[in-house]
Amino acid sequence: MRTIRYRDAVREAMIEEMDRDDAVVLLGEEVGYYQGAYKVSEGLLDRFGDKRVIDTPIAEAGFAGVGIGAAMTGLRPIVEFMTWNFSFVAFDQIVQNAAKIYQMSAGAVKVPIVFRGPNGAARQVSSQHSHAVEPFYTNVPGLHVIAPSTPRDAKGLLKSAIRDNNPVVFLEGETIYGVKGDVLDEGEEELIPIGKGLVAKEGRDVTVVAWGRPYYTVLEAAEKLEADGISVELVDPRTLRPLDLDLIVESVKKTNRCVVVHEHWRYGGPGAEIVDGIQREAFDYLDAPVLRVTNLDVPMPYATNLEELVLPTVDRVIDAVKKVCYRS
Amino acid sequence: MRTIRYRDAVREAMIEEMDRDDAVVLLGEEVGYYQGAYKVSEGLLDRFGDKRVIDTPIAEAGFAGVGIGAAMTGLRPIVEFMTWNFSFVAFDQIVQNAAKIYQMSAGAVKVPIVFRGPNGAARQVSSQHSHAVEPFYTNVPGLHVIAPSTPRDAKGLLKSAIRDNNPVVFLEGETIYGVKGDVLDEGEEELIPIGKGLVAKEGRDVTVVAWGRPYYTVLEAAEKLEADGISVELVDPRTLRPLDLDLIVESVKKTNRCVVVHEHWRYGGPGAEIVDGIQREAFDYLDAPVLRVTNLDVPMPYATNLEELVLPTVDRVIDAVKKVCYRS
Amino acid sequence: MATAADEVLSMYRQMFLIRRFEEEAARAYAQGKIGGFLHLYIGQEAVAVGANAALKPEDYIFQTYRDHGTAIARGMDPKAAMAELFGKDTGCVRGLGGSMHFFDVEHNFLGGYGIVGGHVALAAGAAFKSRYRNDGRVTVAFFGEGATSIGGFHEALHLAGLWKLPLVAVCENNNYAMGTPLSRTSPVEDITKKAAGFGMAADRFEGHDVETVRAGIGKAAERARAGGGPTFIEILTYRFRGHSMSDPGKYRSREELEERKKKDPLVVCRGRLEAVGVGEAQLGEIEQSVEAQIAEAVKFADESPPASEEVMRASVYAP
Amino acid sequence: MATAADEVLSMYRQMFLIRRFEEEAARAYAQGKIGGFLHLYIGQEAVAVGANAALKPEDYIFQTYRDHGTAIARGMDPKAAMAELFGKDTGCVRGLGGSMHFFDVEHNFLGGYGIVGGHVALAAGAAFKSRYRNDGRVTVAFFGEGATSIGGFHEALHLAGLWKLPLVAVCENNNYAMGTPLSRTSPVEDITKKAAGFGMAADRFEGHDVETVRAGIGKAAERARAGGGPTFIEILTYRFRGHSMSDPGKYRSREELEERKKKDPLVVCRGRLEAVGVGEAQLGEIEQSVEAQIAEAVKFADESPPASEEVMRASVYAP
Ligand SMILES: Cc1ncc(C[n+]2csc(CCOP(=O)(O)OP(=O)(O)O)c2C)c(N)n1
Ligand SMILES: Cc1ncc(C[n+]2csc(CCOP(=O)(O)OP(=O)(O)O)c2C)c(N)n1
Ligand SMILES: [Mg+2]
Ligand SMILES: [Mg+2]
Repeated sequence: MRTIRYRDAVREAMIEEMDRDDAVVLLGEEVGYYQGAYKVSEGLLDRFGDKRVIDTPIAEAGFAGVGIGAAMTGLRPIVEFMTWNFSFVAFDQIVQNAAKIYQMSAGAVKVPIVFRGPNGAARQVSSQHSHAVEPFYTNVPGLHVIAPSTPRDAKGLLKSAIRDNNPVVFLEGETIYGVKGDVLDEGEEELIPIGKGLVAKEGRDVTVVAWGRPYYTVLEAAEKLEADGISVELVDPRTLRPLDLDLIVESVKKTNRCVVVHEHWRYGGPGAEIVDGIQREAFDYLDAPVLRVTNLDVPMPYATNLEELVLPTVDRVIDAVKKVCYRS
Repeated sequence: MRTIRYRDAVREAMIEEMDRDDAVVLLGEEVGYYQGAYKVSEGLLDRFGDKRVIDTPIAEAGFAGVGIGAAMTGLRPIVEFMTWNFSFVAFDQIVQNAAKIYQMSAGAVKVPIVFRGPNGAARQVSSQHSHAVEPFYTNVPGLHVIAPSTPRDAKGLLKSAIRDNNPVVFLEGETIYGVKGDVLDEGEEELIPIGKGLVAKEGRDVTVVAWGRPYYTVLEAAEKLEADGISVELVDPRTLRPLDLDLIVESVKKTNRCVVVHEHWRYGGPGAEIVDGIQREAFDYLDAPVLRVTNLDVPMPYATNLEELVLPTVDRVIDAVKKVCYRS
Repeated sequence: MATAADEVLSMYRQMFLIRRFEEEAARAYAQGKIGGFLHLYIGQEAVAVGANAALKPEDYIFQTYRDHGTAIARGMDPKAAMAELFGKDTGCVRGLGGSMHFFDVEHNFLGGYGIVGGHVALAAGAAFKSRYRNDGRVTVAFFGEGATSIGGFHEALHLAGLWKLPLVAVCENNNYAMGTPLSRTSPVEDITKKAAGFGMAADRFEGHDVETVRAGIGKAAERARAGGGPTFIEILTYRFRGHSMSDPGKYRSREELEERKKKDPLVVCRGRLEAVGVGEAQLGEIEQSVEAQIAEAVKFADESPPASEEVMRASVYAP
Repeated sequence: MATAADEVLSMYRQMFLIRRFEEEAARAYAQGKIGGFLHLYIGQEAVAVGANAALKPEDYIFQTYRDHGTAIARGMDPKAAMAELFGKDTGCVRGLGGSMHFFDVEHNFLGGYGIVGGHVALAAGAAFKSRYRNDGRVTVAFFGEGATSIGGFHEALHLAGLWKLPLVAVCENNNYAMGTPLSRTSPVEDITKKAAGFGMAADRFEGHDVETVRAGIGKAAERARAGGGPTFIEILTYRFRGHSMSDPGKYRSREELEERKKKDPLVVCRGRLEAVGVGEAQLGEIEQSVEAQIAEAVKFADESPPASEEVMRASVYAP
């Protein structure tokens, strides 16, 4: 085992897959000469050259579409969105083309492409740059949506995503790029299966489901809750579409209580989908309604004091957990 | 009372509001000389002239943005998307600009604009033309999302939407444009409040929540269920954001059972949000898990026999209702 | 080796086949055998046929929803095409796509697309792959003049121009986007003016003469194949039917339509053939064989089994 | 009536004010008083100031996230600007927007926008309103050369050209989109080549001389006001700092930067003033008054109350 940062795990996955398959190319703004806006693709241009690491103009719909067309004809492009906020101008390409072409060709043409980049709020980048886009892409059949929380999952899942024959929406996080975690040693390969969740921390009293940045908020809250004698089981779905509902339900059947914590706005999305699945599959096991801790329902403000109010906080997680445990 | 078609109700609302306020203009493809792709704007060009009824090139992002900029500076544009499938190329304008500018100006600039057009499947228009877009827009704070089922609600809610000072996503339906229903007589004005649902049909045994095309599927199913001695209460939210959860919960507290029927794909969206709200607010009243009847999780196929499988059917609604009633 | 006359003859046959296919499709639509949107190519046949004649089998083609003519010119079996319109399991995409979404990988016809401008970037992507693999293929993207206002068109051609991709961007300017004439949707009447902004070679010619089209597309394809980069081509054409079956076509006069029909690509080509001495007998023979082919296609579509649920469910995610 | 020299003097003051504001903002950022993205306008001051001088108070302006200079040139109080950067309740948008999203309705500065190309259509919309209301206003949309590749730019200008809107589209070509030079993002080096495709008048000039800018924008604004339609203007300028505070600027050489600094708009303007006899004393006085204004702005921002939760909650939906 080695300890590396999330950003390095993403880079290692790209390097290993590009080493093994010359059909893999990376397209995006500033991914080459600039070494990546968040330094995720640092060194890739030197290693693979500008034929495989391509700086694009600011034209997300255009280069997403180019990636899809290239995927249709035999390449396996990785398309980096500098942040997922900028995927909205490419929304049509992802929903109408990437997700549909396998069906439109009656299975004759595959679209092996990965769209990746940081999702959710960074720090004080305000309303137009702080979107958590899970609700928009998880709704769409034909897409896989992956949101790894740790370096190990980021590496293992990105490798699987690149080898997968379907379009994948791969959600990273600017605020977790610096998080350190264990990954296998050089040379040891790990492919983490798409669609399998993980019990990140075992517990007895309440199941908490979280991914991405809130995953760490929950770990912090869990520690404080242990002190109060409440044992939290953290389930990380890792993949949001397809969702590993079985794993979540299994945990809830054990704890009989659940809180879902996510950064995306509360209306709909994986947050609501998970609750729907739990109340349906574990109805007779629930001792309390499933609660959610989410971003406040406002466009993200700039000021730190306000941004901290909007994001799911440790305190709000603790309150929700106590509530489903009927404690306070 | 008069009986008119849904399509005419939408037109009447636009005519009345354009008569009353010259800040209201209509922009869209084929809305003028062609009289509207679905004849919703028939006669408007003659009545208001091409200064107020504007045929646009095929540039949804462009004319949506023009509408937003015009709304920022004093007009109250109605922007017609020929169908909501084409709103995806304007997704950024709706999410990043229309929904944010009131906040970005700290409340100094309002964006009174209505985006409207047919939502969901028509008949055999296949994968790229059959999207139910509720999940994409209901997630976004700053937007109102309205999905009227009947001519009366379409007229009263569109009038309210045009007068509202916020961006409104107004979802009609190609397959219900021909549906007839009662509206008030000429000269009698009705403004239906945004955010208020309606008990469309009272019942005792089970609450069914539905809007748009499935609303009629449920009415049909309800009749058959009466024959089996199951009394269905149909709740039509009418507005999806903000959602009238109180009304739904109130009904469920009476019936203790609920089925949500919708055309949008099952993952997330209003369907899941409604279930989340019910299990939270009516937890102790539920005698069965809340079930959902939705489009199958596939891109819409062309062939009729398959399209009928994909859409929520009367039979699937009946099965779900019986299931929550533990009957079969 | 085929003589010039033989080549024209076979192009005439293709155009006639497309014309008759579309007429039968219209009839079947009226009979309720076809549903959804049906956009006919009648009047534009010389574009698809001339373009195909200028290309190699391995070249890629992307088209809009008005795709029957191009698919058939490319070599799609009319049986598979008609069966698709009928929503049958034997259709070119098993009844999943219908009229707007033909697809034929075998003939490198990479799809008919429903979102205006959305497929142009896909074509640029195929060209990107060809440059990356240096496989000598050319990609042709067809789109209507109505698409030149949308961002997808701009971004795709901006990238193609910047990266000098082996792409031929063909604007089929039939002067109408549904009911709206170009004059009300474009600030420029000569669309090739946009090519300058993409740093792209441009060409512009009328599309009723299949030989003119073949020559024009041929020049651009050669340029692309030789590494000379993309070309923007505006082809002035016209559709004789409405935008789709639901369009009464009130926006244009009968006179305008009659005037344009004088340039019917089939009539023009037939005249050319007669001029070089191809006799009525030979032409009649060809037309008969086409009639037989069309009749067979309709029969095949009629008798084919309906689209299958398993195929539908298996076509969402690839293994 | 102000003499020519007075006008230049006041433009010099504005440029100096912007320069000093940006320098203090950079310092405050280093001190952690400002967070998020901070894009400085240093080097481009003559564009905002010259443009504003050519416009009327009632004209509308839309800018990108690189918006401090334009907002201040338009008349925004540096106190409200600095307080916004500090995330305070007294900021121009109450601390909700920060550096990228200045807004000042009173001065018809209709916002700084974060999505490249996304605001150009908004500007066209304001111009659409002006044409509809015949209110004689002109709207100016500023965007970087990096925006000319994106669809939003194309669609907005396509519509403006088609509808002859009173719009001045100003491309501030500082040669870099973050770390990427124009040569790697655009197939054309002369961006005005795109204007032909929009059926639009075009102009192109260097932006280090505030008087050149004022004249160029003035001509376009007059054309728009007179009903002559939109103009596309490419202004060749340069930013002396990184794209944002996090950018080390490795993609350009020190030599290139030094070379361009010889055309520092403030130096050029100061020289012009001295040439026409404006003395050191008078200039020093102006600069002192600016220093005082900046110091006051920082003090004001420091001492202002933090952004308010009620304002945040009240700014989602309008009554
Ligand atoms: C983005 C988008 N907006 C609107 C439509 C609806 N629509 C379908 S075809 C069409 C007209 C297209 O005209 P043109 O590009 O000239 O092609 P033609 O039909 O003439 O072949 C429109 C507006 C669409 N399919 N996609
Ligand atoms: C649609 C979109 N894609 C990417 C970005 C990230 N981004 C912010 S600024 C920028 C460069 C813009 O350069 P230019 O347009 O020349 O303006 P400048 O910064 O030079 O003033 C990029 C890529 C964005 N904001 N929006
Ligand atoms: Mg056309
Ligand atoms: Mg720039």
